[in-house]
Amino acid sequence: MIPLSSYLIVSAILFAIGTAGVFLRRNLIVILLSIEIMLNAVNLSFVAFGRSLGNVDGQIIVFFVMTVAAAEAAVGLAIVIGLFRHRESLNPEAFTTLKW
Amino acid sequence: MPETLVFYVLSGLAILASALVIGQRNPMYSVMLLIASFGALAGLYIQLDAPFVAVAQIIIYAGAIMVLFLFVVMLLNAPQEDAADWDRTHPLRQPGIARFGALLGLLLVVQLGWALMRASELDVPVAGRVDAETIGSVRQVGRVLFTDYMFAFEATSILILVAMVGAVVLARRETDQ
Amino acid sequence: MFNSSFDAVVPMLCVVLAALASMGAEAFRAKDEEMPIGGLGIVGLAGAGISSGLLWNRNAASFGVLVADNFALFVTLTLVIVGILTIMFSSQVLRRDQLPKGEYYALLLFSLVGMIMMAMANDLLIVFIALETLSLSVYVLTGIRRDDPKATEAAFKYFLLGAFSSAFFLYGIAFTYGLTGTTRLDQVGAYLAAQSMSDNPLILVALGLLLVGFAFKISAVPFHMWTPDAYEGAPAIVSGFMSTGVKAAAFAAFARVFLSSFEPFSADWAPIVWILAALTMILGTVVGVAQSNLKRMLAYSSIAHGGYLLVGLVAANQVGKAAILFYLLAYAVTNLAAFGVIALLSSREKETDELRDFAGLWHTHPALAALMTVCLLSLGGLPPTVGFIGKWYIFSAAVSAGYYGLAVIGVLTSVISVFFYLRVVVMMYMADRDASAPVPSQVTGLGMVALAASIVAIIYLGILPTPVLDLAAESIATIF
Amino acid sequence: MLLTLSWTVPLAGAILLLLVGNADGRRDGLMRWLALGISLLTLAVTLVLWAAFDAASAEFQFVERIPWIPAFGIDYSVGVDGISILLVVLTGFLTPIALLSSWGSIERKVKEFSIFMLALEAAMIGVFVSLDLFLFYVFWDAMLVPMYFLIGIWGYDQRVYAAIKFMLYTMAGSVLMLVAILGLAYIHSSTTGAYSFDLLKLYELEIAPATQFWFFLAFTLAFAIKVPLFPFHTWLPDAHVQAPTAGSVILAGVLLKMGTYGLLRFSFPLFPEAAAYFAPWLALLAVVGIVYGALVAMVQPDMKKLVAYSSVSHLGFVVLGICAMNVQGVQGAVYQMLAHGVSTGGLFLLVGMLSDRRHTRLISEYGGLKHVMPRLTAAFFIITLASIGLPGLNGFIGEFLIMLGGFRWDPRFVVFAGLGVILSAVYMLWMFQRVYYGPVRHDHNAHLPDLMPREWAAVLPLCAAAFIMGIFPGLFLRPMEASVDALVQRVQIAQPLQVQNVERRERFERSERSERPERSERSERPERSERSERSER
Amino acid sequence: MLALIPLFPLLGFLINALVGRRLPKTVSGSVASAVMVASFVVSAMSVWQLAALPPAERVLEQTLYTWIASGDFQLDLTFRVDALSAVMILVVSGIGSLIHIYSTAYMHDEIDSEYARYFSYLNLFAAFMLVLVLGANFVVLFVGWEGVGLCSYLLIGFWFKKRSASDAGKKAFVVNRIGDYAFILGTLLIVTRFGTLDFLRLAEAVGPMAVEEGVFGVISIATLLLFIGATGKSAQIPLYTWLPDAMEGPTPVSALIHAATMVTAGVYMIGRNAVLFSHAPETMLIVAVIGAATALFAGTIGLVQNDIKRVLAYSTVSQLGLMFLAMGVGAFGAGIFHLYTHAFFKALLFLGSGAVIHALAGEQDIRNMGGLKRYLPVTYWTFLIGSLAIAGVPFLSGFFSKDEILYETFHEGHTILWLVAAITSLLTATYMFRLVFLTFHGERRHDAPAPAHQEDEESAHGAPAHHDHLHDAPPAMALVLIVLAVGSVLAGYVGVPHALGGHNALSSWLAPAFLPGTGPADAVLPAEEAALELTLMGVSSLIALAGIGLAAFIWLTRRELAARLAHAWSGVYTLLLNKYYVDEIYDAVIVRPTVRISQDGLWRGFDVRVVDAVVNGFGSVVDASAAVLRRLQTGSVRAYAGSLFIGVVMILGYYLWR
Repeated sequence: MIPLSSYLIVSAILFAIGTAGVFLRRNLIVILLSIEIMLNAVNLSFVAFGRSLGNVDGQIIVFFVMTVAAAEAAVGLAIVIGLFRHRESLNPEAFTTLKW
Repeated sequence: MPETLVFYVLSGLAILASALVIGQRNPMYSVMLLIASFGALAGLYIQLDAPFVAVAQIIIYAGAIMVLFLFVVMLLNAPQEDAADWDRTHPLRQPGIARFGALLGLLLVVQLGWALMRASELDVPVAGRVDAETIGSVRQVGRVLFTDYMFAFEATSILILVAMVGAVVLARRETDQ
Repeated sequence: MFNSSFDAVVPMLCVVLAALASMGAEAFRAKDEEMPIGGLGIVGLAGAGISSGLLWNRNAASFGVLVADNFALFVTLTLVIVGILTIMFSSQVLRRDQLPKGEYYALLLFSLVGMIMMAMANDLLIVFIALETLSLSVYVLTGIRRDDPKATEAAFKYFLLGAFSSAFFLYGIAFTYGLTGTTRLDQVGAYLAAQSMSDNPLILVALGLLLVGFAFKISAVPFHMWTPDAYEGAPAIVSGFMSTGVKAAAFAAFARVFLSSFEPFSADWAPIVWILAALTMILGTVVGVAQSNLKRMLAYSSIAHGGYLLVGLVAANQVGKAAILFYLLAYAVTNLAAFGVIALLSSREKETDELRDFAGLWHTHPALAALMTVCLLSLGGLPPTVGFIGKWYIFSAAVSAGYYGLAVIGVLTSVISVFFYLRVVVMMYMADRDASAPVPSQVTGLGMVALAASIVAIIYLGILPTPVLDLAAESIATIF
Repeated sequence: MLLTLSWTVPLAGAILLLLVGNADGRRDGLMRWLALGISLLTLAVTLVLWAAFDAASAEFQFVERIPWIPAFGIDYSVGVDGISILLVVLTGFLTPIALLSSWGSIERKVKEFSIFMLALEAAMIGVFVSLDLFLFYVFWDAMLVPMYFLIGIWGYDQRVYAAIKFMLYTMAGSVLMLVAILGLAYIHSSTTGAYSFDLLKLYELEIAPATQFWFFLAFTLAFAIKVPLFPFHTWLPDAHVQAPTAGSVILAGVLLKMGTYGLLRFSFPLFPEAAAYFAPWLALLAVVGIVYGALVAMVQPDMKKLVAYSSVSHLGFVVLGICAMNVQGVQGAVYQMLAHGVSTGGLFLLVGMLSDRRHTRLISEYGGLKHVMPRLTAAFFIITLASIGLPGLNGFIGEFLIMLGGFRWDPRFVVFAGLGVILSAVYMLWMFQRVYYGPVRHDHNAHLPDLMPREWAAVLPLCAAAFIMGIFPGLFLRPMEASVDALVQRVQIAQPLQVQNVERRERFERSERSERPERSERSERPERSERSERSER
Repeated sequence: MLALIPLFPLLGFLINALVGRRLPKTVSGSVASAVMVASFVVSAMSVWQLAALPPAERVLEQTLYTWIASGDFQLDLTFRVDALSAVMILVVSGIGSLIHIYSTAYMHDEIDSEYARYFSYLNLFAAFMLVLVLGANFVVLFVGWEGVGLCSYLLIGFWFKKRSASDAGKKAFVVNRIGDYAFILGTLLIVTRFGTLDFLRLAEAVGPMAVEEGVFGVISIATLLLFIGATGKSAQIPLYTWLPDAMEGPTPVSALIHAATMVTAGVYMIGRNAVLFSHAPETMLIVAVIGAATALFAGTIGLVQNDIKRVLAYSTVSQLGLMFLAMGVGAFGAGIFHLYTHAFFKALLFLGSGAVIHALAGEQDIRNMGGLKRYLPVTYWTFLIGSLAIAGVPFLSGFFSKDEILYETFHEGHTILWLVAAITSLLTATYMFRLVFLTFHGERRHDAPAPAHQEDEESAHGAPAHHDHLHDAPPAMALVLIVLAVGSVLAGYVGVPHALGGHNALSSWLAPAFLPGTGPADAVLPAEEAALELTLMGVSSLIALAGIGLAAFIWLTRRELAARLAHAWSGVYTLLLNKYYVDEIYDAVIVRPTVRISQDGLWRGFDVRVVDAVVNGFGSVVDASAAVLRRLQTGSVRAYAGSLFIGVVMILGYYLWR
């Protein structure tokens, strides 16, 4: 039988990959994808915990998280489009007018 | 132990695909790889007796959200990261923030792993308490969703409305000029 | 009168209806037709306020995940005030800047819905959804001036970091759920109080990750980096709204989660929050000193004020909890008015947000200069303004909990902060106007009314704070 | 009711002025007269208070106590004793004079100026009458704001720097006091179960020595900066020099007294044991300040700076008297506060008149003015003499009593403090001589107008006060006697008395007053090491 | 009634100060003189009343009101006349009146307002001096003490446009203040230790106490402090330097302040506290030594000075030294006696020199005088009488008082001090007659350049130039000179010593004042002591005559000898001419370093660079850290995320590995 901790570790690794992606990539879309990875990692935890606890709350929360992720993606991509309009670039380092 | 094998394959796939999402430079491929990763996760969900979530993962996530991403990638027609900045070296060799962020990511894994290892009660089989039928039935999910999570469900509708309005406000063409 | 299981939703519902109405009105608006959409919002908010008043002391709960206890209602009322003031300030700004009115008000109201929901949430999932609702609306409001690259950049930064941090927050929820089997705050609290879990590292991980989520929203150091950029890029009035409303909602949830559910672990989170509070106060004020952009300066000031609020949270005694509520209200009114002045003085082409834009304001806009001065003095915590009472309350909480160190850091940083508030005063009163600089626009109508009302409130509450203080004390008495 | 009137009258006046329109300064004259009238009304109120004051009682009088913020035990609580009544009168006395002095020098934004002056007066009186620490702190901080504007808007070239320095410096000192005040209230709540900021209740608290130690420091830092005690004095020259004349008059005349008043009213009686421990150190700083201030004053090229540093020196005497904590020392200190208010206020007034005429405050720009403006010279000379403590004028009584009190406490301090007596003569006369004696060296100075009637009206009361205070000190000493007595008793009772030197007991046979012989027996301070052990624990 | 004595002059002051500038000269002058005369009359009446009392109870007291009352400390504004102050008030109001009268003529060239100002100061001075001598306790005395200091400041600096005059005024005040500092400390010590400041009570308290023989106890310290105060006021080493400079004032002022009244305050104060001082023999010795040293020291300087008033000034210092010597050896009566006679002849000498200066339109350098005997006969003869009196020529007033001092000194066993005093007498006679001979004898040399202060026309005391036609003192001045000359001759006869068959009336009159509660000293001199006294008298008469002879020899017959001597002893001569460089030494050792340290060390150094720098340093630290910290806000969103991430990792790290 696969222990709960295995799932959680996979989830943690995925989460870490997501966070690392935010730093490693210089493409806004890929950064958004990284955040999606993080959310998915959390989802895995939820489902695993739910399974372990024996209630469906985990699954339902995942459902809500997906909704939120969709909403975030919509707004996020809209902002990205807006950014691209101004600068013709998707590199986050191109947007440093506001600083100090 | 086919079950274990499946777990390792799926999780390996998920991790590998996710790593590749951030590990190569074409956003189009990234999206594709992410879809692959989501697929693998959906497999894990099935293994965790959560078919509803697995299906939703495929339909909503891989189907809807990722398509949105793909759409934007194509719309903006900026398939690669800025060439000037892209020095073809491995991401980990990038100076500054990137390296630092990767390091922190590693540290995070270590921390979480350490915490998970130390928490002894997690070392139980994941499917220990209840059988797959009770937990996995969509009926059960539906009942809970529309009773206990009634309000959350309604609130989500507002969230989606906000996202819609917001996306429209931000992304629509300038008309009033 | 109300279906008992539905009661708590009513205030939110009023605002939702107003938001929907705004959208509808916009849809049916002929081009160039003036429509009092803001009025709809005010009506809705007033409804929310009245229903909150009716719910007072009834401890209503709906769906098991919303509780309209006095604490939540106090925050709701604060948010209603924030909302109404923001709408009043906005009317002139929207007309001048030709922003999409219906969408603007709808988003504003939706974000208020999210805030109220956050204040009332008794479930971590609801907290998360509420957080996302308000965040998404505010991201969009930040970038609502699409033609302004700065605004878009601000929205992007705010969004990206917000999403990043909410992932952490969510992860924290996951651990909490995994360990306690529920996301209901009352149940979590009961579980944590019953079990001895202090040796379980995961609960601490959960605690830490939840803390990160809240700390981001209240822009505590080192989770504050988005704040100055977002405030600078956003339209001044949106910055004002963000700095007050979001902070109030986030603090309400923060306080509820940490002071009730995670109360058994206060020995674990208090040191962290202590450090966060100290860092936040120090960095907020120190960096504020170097700013020449007023919005940015106010952003740092808002960071610092978050630090003072954290002090109340650390103190975690009766006084501290009440102090948070009072301070939130005090800060909301004051800061909103300060941003309001900036917003009202700006023009479509340029925001009047550089320090030098304020040179000699005394000569061109004596009343506005005086009002701004009162706001700044209140932010600096000088009597007889509400800011002084708020600080008094907060530090009093810290002292009575034995946190002399925090109190000392707090008072010293508030002195430093006075320095940069005074710089604005110096500009307005003691510098001569650059003759070639354009005269800032005149302020009329609703904006002026809102300003005057804020100032009256600032001074009135600075002199006779008793009713509100008592109300705040009463509010926390019911739940914690 | 009267006490509330004393500070609400100027406040109401300020609000009244705020409401009267004054577009483009067309009603400046009206503004001036209104402000003057209001300040005179305030003076009348304070004089009525003085007249109605029962000198025989050591209790606080005219007490009004209204619950204000009951959740915190904060009351609106005002009252005066023999110490504060005099300071209230001083404030009432100096404000009209300061307003009068501004008639010649403030030409722009008269309305705002008058508003700030009246608001300042309200806050200052508030500080002196507050019996509730919260109320006190409110006034204490509120007072900074109008002063800040007065310096910053109507000051000289470096006004902004000076104003900000003044504000931040003072605030930085007083915020620690805020923490200590909160701590006191908390201690009160943990012993009695309820918060209280009521001074009289807090007097009754038993405070642990270690707490006293820190709280005393916190309070005293705030007051030391305000005094200003060496080495916290550097805001003073800047603020004084840059402030407009009226601001300087008030600053020197009243504001500085708040520090010493605070020491008397709060630091010492609230924390008597810590006070006993710190008194020698405070006195040391005071004495250093006396000499230091005088020496630095001596070499100032700028008249206002000179007078500012002289304030450091004079206020050092006050602190010394307070540290002595016997009847003479404290009475002398209070007297010196009043005297300094009159004489230094007067000096700033007169220097201001000179600089209004010539737009410079540099001593080297003057010379031979005695020939040009004999009346101003005479007035200046009287005030100068008052300032250097010539017997028969106000400065002497205070200095003498302080030195007497100090001598009975610890003669060593007085030996050094006395150097101030010499040096004050040096710097004041040197300035006087360089400005007024000798030939007229600058052509600008040859035809300066002498005192005008309006200026006379401002100067004469000060000169008269200097004489009255010097010749009939009983007028002022008697009302404060009982209160000072009570204060000294309360501070001393708390100290473990150890009479080591019995020889010192035989003093003062002239004793109509010997019914209370214990009071004067300022016994030796207990061994310092022992005290420090207790306080630092 | 006693209060009237100082109140009259005070009234005069008020009149002249407030309305004087509008009054004609005659009125203001008359008012000023009249109040002085009135004061004198009241004084005389008081003394008459006092004399009527039995000797042991000769005290009149008037308490006006309680001045300072603080706790158990109570201080009354009390005036008291006893034997000692009786002498003093008579001298002060009497000589004062004469000087006022003299001044009406002397200052007549001033414009109205200045004239009134002058008299107002003069009246005020007299008022304070009377307060000083009438005061029944230390603080009232101190009022007068400071008051006369103030008036001397005003009067010395009367011609304020003259830089040197105002400098001298300031110097006088400041040096006096140094003495006052010690005086106050002494007062404080006394009140703390003996519980009273009243002279009589103090004497009662101290009387029974043990004399501090061989120990330096409280009384010694207190008396020493008081004495330092006295050295300031009475121009003794080391605080004498102000007095010669004070000659910048109008000459009658010099007569009033620096001869007859103010400078004697120190002597008076010691006499007033005779009981206290008697209990401190160590201090007494110091007083005596300082007195003698000052006497000799000033005498030597006086020998070579060229300014007529400076010679007199140093002579004053020297004579004051003798008085202190007397006080120091316990001969309080002798000291006061000399004080009293000195008042006459020194006033006379100063006023005489004033007449000379008046006649010569401000000329003060004796090298530019000579041969004035012919033109100014009244002045000459009165001046001569004064000189004889001060020189100690037998049977003039100075003779009696000085001899008593010498005798008492010798008698008390201070032989060295006696020798010093004797040499001083010789010097006195010499320099006084040098002055007489150079001024009045020989040929006229007054066509030399005018003194510096004449350059500023307005600032001179206004005498129009009348070089060609010298005239003697006008009637008012002449009258005063003659009265004083008569006084100088006769004043000594109140104290004719027993050795000469007199009764030493003054000493017995004063005795109760020095030892309260006793009657007059019933002194019958044993025969051998009378012989000793007579011998000493003879010696000192010889010394006086020798001094005069020496002066006559050098400056009357062989003037080139003086020049040759000066040349031969040029080092000493220069040293003396420059007053031993004491002013320069003070300047270099005390004044300049103090100013320097204050300016560069304390103000620009410590205050600005340290204290203020620390204060501003806080601001700079905040500024600098702000400048650094704001750079963290790079604008890069990934850096922001990094910051957030660090927070996460640190918090988790804290929890996991704490």
